[in-house]
Amino acid sequence: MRRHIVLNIVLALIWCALQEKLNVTEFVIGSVFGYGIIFMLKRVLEDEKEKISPSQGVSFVLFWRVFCYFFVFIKEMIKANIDVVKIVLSPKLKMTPGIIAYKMDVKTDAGITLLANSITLTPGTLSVDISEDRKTLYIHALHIEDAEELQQSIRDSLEKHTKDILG
Amino acid sequence: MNSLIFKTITKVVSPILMIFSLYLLLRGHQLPGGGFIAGLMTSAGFVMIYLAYGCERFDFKHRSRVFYFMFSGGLALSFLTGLAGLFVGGYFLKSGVAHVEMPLIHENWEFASAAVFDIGVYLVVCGVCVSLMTLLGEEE
Amino acid sequence: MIDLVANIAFAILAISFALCLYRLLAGPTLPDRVVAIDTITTIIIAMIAVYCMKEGNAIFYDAILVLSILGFVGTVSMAKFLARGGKIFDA
Amino acid sequence: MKLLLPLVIGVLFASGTYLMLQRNILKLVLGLSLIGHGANVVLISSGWIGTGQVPILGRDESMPFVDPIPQALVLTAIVIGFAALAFLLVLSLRVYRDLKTTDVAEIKGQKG
Amino acid sequence: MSHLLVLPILIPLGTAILLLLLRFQPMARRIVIGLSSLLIVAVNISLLLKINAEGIQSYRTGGWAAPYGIILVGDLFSGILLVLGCVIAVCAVYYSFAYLKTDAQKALFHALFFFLWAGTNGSFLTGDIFNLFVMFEIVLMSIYALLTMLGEKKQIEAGIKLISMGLLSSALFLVAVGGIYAFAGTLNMADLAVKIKPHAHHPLVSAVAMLFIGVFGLKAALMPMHFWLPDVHSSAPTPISAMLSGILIKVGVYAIIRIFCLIFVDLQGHFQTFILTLACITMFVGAMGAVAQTDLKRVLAYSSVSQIGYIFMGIGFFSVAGMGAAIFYIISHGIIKASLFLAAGVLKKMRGTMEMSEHGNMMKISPIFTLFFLIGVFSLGGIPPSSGFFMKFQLIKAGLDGAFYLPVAVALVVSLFTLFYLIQAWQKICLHTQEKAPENPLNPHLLVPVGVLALLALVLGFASAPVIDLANAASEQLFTPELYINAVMGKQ
Amino acid sequence: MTREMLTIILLVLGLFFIVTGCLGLYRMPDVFCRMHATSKATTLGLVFILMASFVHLGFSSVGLKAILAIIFAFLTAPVGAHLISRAAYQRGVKLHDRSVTDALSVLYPEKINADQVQDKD
Amino acid sequence: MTSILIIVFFPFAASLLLLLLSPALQKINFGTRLGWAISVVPFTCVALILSLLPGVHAGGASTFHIPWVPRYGIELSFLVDGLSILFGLLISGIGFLVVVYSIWYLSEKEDRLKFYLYLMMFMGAMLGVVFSNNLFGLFTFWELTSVSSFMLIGFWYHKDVSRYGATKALVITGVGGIAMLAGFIVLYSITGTFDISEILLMGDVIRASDFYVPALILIFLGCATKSAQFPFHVWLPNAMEAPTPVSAYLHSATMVKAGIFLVARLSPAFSGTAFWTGLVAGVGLTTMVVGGYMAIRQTDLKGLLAYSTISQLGMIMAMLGFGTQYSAEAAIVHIINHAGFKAALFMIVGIIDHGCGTRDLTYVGGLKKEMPHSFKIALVGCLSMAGLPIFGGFISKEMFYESTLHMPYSGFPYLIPFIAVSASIFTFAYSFKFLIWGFFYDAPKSPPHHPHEAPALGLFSPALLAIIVVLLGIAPGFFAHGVLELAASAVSGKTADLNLALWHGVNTPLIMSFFTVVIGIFLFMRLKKVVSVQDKLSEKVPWLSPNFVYNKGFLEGIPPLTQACMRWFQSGNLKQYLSVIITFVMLSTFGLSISQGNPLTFARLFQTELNFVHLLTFILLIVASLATVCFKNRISAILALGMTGFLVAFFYVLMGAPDLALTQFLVESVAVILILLVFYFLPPYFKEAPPQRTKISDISISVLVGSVMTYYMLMVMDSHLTETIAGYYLEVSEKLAGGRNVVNVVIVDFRGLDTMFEIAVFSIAALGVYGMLKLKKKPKHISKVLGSK
Ligand code: NA
Ligand code: NA
Repeated sequence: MRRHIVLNIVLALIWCALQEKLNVTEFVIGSVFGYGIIFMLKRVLEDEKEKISPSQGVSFVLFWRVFCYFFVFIKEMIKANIDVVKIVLSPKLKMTPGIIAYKMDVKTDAGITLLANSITLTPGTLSVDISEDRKTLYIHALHIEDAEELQQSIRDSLEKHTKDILG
Repeated sequence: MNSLIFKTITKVVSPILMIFSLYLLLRGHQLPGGGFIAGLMTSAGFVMIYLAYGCERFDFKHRSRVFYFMFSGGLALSFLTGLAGLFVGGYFLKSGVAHVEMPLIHENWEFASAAVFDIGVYLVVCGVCVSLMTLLGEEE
Repeated sequence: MIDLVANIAFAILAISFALCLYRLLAGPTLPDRVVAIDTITTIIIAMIAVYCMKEGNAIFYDAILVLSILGFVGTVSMAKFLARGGKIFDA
Repeated sequence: MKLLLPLVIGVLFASGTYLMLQRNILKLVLGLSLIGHGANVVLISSGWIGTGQVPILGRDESMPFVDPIPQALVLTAIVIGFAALAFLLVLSLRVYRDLKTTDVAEIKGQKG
Repeated sequence: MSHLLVLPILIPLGTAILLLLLRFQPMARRIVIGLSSLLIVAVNISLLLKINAEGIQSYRTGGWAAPYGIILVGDLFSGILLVLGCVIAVCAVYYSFAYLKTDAQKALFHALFFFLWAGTNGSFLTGDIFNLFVMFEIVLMSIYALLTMLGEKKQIEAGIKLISMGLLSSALFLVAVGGIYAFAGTLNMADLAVKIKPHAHHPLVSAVAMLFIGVFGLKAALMPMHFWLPDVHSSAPTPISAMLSGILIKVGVYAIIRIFCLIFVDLQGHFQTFILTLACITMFVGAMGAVAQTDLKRVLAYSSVSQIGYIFMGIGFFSVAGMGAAIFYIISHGIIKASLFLAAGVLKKMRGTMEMSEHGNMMKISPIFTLFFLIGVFSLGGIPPSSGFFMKFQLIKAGLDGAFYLPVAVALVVSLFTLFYLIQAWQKICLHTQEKAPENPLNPHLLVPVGVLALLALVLGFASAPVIDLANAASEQLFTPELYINAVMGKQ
Repeated sequence: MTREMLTIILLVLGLFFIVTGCLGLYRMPDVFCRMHATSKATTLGLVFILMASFVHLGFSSVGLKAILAIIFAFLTAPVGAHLISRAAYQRGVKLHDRSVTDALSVLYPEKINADQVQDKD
Repeated sequence: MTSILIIVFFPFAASLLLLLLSPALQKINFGTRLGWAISVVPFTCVALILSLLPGVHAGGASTFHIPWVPRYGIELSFLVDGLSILFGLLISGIGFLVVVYSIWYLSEKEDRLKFYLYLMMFMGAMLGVVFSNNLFGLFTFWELTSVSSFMLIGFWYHKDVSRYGATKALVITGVGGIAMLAGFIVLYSITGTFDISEILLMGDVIRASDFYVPALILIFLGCATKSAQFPFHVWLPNAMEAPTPVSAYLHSATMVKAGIFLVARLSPAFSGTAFWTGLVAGVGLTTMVVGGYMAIRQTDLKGLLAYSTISQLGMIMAMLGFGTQYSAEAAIVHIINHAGFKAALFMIVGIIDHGCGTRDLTYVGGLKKEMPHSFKIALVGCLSMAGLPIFGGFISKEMFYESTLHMPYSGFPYLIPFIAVSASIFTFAYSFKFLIWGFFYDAPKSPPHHPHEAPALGLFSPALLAIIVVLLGIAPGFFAHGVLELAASAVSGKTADLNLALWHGVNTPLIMSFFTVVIGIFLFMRLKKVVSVQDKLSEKVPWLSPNFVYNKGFLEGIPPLTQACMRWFQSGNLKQYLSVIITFVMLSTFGLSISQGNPLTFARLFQTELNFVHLLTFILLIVASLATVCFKNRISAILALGMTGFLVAFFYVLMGAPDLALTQFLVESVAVILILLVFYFLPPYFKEAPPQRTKISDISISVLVGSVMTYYMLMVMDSHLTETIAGYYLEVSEKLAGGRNVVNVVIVDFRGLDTMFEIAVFSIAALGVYGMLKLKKKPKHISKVLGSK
């Protein structure tokens, strides 16, 4: 329920943004539409399995963690791109690709998704699949000199921050 | 078994898509948008849900009647707008613009009958597209 | 100035387009082609953005939004079609 | 580059026609879609008189507007074409189910 | 300004929408269908009377003046076709209640039927070339749906052919509209006539005119664009076959007449030989096709092709008399052919097939059916005093007056074949002995519309003078395009 | 002037990444590797171009739409890549010869492998 | 003049009454009473026609009009003159006798109701033909005679031969009818009227006209087919499948005489030219010879009479063709003679058929003893037919010979009399064959049942006719001054003065008659041998017979031929259909356009600004659409199509159409998903390797389409004539319609009707898809989606 209210507010804000007017009238209209949409999509918005909600509420800490995540993400992203540029522009395409399995700690849908997307957007890795039990993430990587090292680096940087935000 | 990632993304994207489509619908008279575009956009949202969750989660099969009455109702709405033009304005499909002073917020709002017509269009397009999807998806 | 840059941008985007086109035509597998189309969608979005800058006109920005979502929906359906032997409306 | 446009339309129609004349029903569908694109391009180009700005009023009245009428027409045509395409697709599904073929040449129906 | 002109579009459209909403109330649907059918008949007839009394009517939809809004225009020709259409449609609707089996079928059928009706009426009334496209599309789309809804194998086969050609023709329509808009910068047909008049012999105008012939000719089944017709007419549900042959192929004819009597008036000479050639080929090939058939509905379908050739011959004379003859032909053929198709449907209901060798004994089973069928046969064969005689007579007279001896000769020879194949069909069905008893008894409800139309064909022969005068008045109006242009562009 | 410079810099960056991505699409040995190129470089390139247009056209006219588009790009591009690569794997598209490990093969022991032979669907 | 209305419409009224009462009548057993009741109708007509006679005697012709289609001068108008009275009397008089005869002839199990219904309709139509004063009234009744005779001939419709005969009659007379209609219209273009009495006064104008020959040929075609003239005579023998009263009626006095009547009726307007004589007399004489030649071969008595009728009709036609006053008189006299003896003989054949169960001379013979009364009647009839003295037939044959001797325009003065005599020899021979073989000689085989004489009711009508035939011979003056003179003057246009007598002294005609009889007897003696020669001849050259042409050429030849043609032409192959259509449209578009001149000037074509972005888009579009064609894999093709769609959308962006671009992007994506959904069910592209030939033709058609479209588009881009109407929308859409997005305003406001119907189209597509996918399934399933409760 709480999540629906948050979503409703977000939708109302998006509406205001689209209207390029931030006032009470537009906000009310936006939330009415938002309510309608949420009501209509109620069943879609439910969680996949039993509800595993994010551990903490909306707080300043969360914002800080999001910021941290964002920072790490941007950093990794730029690294990733330089990496890709290097490979693509190198005359001989130096690489040792392969698919590795990665045990996740994050449990929530949102967490898994965020992690997987982050992994895709960051250096040399691409989320290919998730196991049935939602514990293993299969990652295609361009450079597998040492699978353990790769897993550890993901665990340290991306997954830590993801867990902080979305459990 | 569909991808969890995709399902989660759908939860985020589809409401945004819907509100964006409503935005396109209501401003269509002033800027690019309007009934067709918004209707197609909304149906794209439903398609996304269908893609992510299949028929069961949203229960497209049992809601098909809703979509049926959505497009027939949309047709009726557009038609009645046209008829209203005939009775009020003197010509079939004659449009009118009303300026209404809204209570509480004291703003002057502009209501165009053409916008109502456009909402009918929206309902038809959306209803038809989703009905088509459901019919074919059910075959699948 | 921006006009010239935009034209150059178009040229570069066209080169990128051609590269994608090569992948689309050459394959060799269907997922390759789907990736190519997905990238082409991105290029078209970029082209519209550049066109907006060139014309100094934000009217086509909605097209960018629409295309970025629709391109995604298209890619997903294509991927599902390939993965499941055709069933795309399967949970 | 106005001169190239007729050529583009010619190619759209020619490739559409070629596909339409193939034996596979899917190619028929694709061909007719291409022809539909070609027709829409003809229609939109009928208002092409040079450069103009988007026909949305109230922003900058200095430049001439492009002709809005062909746009409205094409919009209608696109929607109708889409409806017909959807119908044709489902019909080809029925063809395959009932006649057990996707080969147009085998859908003889009644001769003579 | 009276709203009478918009009602022939509004009522069926509103009815169709209402029928969609009343999806689950069969009784209510029945009442709505009955009431609105009668209302449409009343409206169409009073519209024709009004046009006859007061001249060409025009109506501004949305209140926008020509050439900016879509103008509806009713002249005598369109009035006549409206009335003809509603007569056939009412019969087909009545027929459909007994013809269709389940309620689900009826619900879908009737909604689609009224959409079709609205589109047909709209095609006759619209004064805007692009709106004509939209009206054509609604007609076509309803036909696609009605043709395939029962899902018989033959219907699916015919459907894929029709829709492919339909899509092709729609594309060509758009191409033509694009060309003419680029040329004249307007879409209103009256305005187009004014704008094009000084440049009538520009090559683009001829190209556009030819594209329109291609598009409308396909709807009208003009050779060689007729290929869809035999399959579609013979496999469609019978009420739709009656509508198709009775009025819907005439929509294409109407459009050709309209553009050549309004927009491309000065191209009449340029196109005359072309149209007459096509007309002769159509007449002849259609008749040959009909002779070759063993399936009754296909005989009738090919016969429609052949008769379309006659109508185009009348058009191709480009004279008041020829056009008047063509208009009368449209009326008369519409009624007769609808009656014959509905009669064929009666047989189909009885034995489940249209192969003539499977039928027989109808003289014994139902003399009254035999009589109705025979009236249709002789009317179409041009035996006086049926209306079929006057339709051929006027055509031949117009041809000889205009010194078109070759087309007239073809028409005469073909009319012999017409009589021959129809008599053969009648004999096979009514006179031949048939061992097998029919599976179902004859449904008297199905016979009512057959009889009404057959008798109407007779009455149209006995009391042909007013109708002939009306057709010729319509023709004169068509050859005075200034009247139309003034009604649209002048004071409204 | 700075605004124009910024625009051009962002634009050039964007174009650079897009071209690189496409070049990767062109050059990489198998579909998974190609997807590395497109999912990262092209997305980033697009984001840069959107930012360029945002800067050029100003907040008032493009406003939140550019930001929305950027968010969409970040949200959808990796999901698309994920779904395609998964589909490719499920279809039996073989990894490049130089690949060292294939941990996913436990999940799909029976691969269709059709795509390798020919481009069938 | 109301009596003329009664005369014509009383039979129709009776017929209509029978039709309306048939449900009620079917229930009661009316027996023979119906026949007696019906006989009132022709009897009344006879009386009424006779009552008109004094008026005609006194003041000549009179007319009566009922307007029908005034615009074309079409009306029902009636002309009462000698000719129409004569024919009217024949029709109603013999009609009365036939009805009486039929009371005996038709057994209980026959559908008498229907018989009288058709018969009365036919009689009304015949009376209408002869009394019409308007060519269109005449044509109407004329076609009605075809229709009702079709019914009568096919009365025993369950028999194949009956239907064959009826159809043949209808088709052949139909050909003539159509030609005649054209002829009437040509005649109208000469005279400007359809009124017969006016036309008859315009003979000089008609004969001088350029259209005289076509009009004559066309109208004569109608007459010749109706009156069974060579080579259209083939329908008549097959029409003998009708019940005998019908044959007696149709082929003696009525239907076949309609053609004769019309030739007679129009001869004042047309005759008197060499062409007329050549055509009418030529055809008549040929028919006479052919009919006689065929008649002697027959063993079926009805067949014999049928060919005899053909021959006799030829003779009358020939006399009308000679075009002299005398020949006209002769024709009139023979018309009434022939009607009398032929009706009597037909009725006798009916009696024989009844009595013996067959009418084939192989089985029937020596009936003199068993059927004494019939024999007497047959004797009178045959002798009159053979043209022997004291009977009417002798008088008219003499007159015929006489007229052959004085015919105008004859290049060969002896040829015509020679033909006349040889034809009459045949006549003599077959008359004797009927009489001697039927009543004297014994037949080789015995009939199904023992012959017995008919009762008085059956003999009444033929006997009365026989008496008239005798009276015609011995007291011709009574008839001549009563009605024949009037009729003859109507035909020749001059006042006739008939002096009919059996004995004119020894003159050339008598000598000709003498030779006729002598050679006739000789021929009759050698008949069997002659017939065997004839049989051999027809075996060797079957195609010589017009019947062969009708059967093999028309009935059996045309349907298979058309079937073969249609199977090739309407092959059911969609590809062929589409190729033909698109090729035709494109070629004619190009042809009709270029024939108006070339609009393109190269200098202007290249005066266009170069826009780099456009160029790029165009090139990409071309590549994308070609890629759609080239892909062998359907998913790839779909991808390429999607790319084409996106590029088109981008082109819309370049054209300044944001709404369009948005719509196109959306539609294209949704369409791709739809296509994929459907693809799930369909198999991948099959391995198709089209033959090189098809591939080349496909490519050439495509290239044709592409080039014509390119040409068309070059024209379009080059010919913006005027200001478009767009300015108005840009000006008012904000002020009057309250919208700044002009495209949207146009869609929902200015062109709202388009949009209204467009969404209807959209809904229809969904309904259609629903119907296709759901309606055919089990009812249980239907209820789930959109279905009933
Ligand atoms: Na819009
Ligand atoms: Na649209």
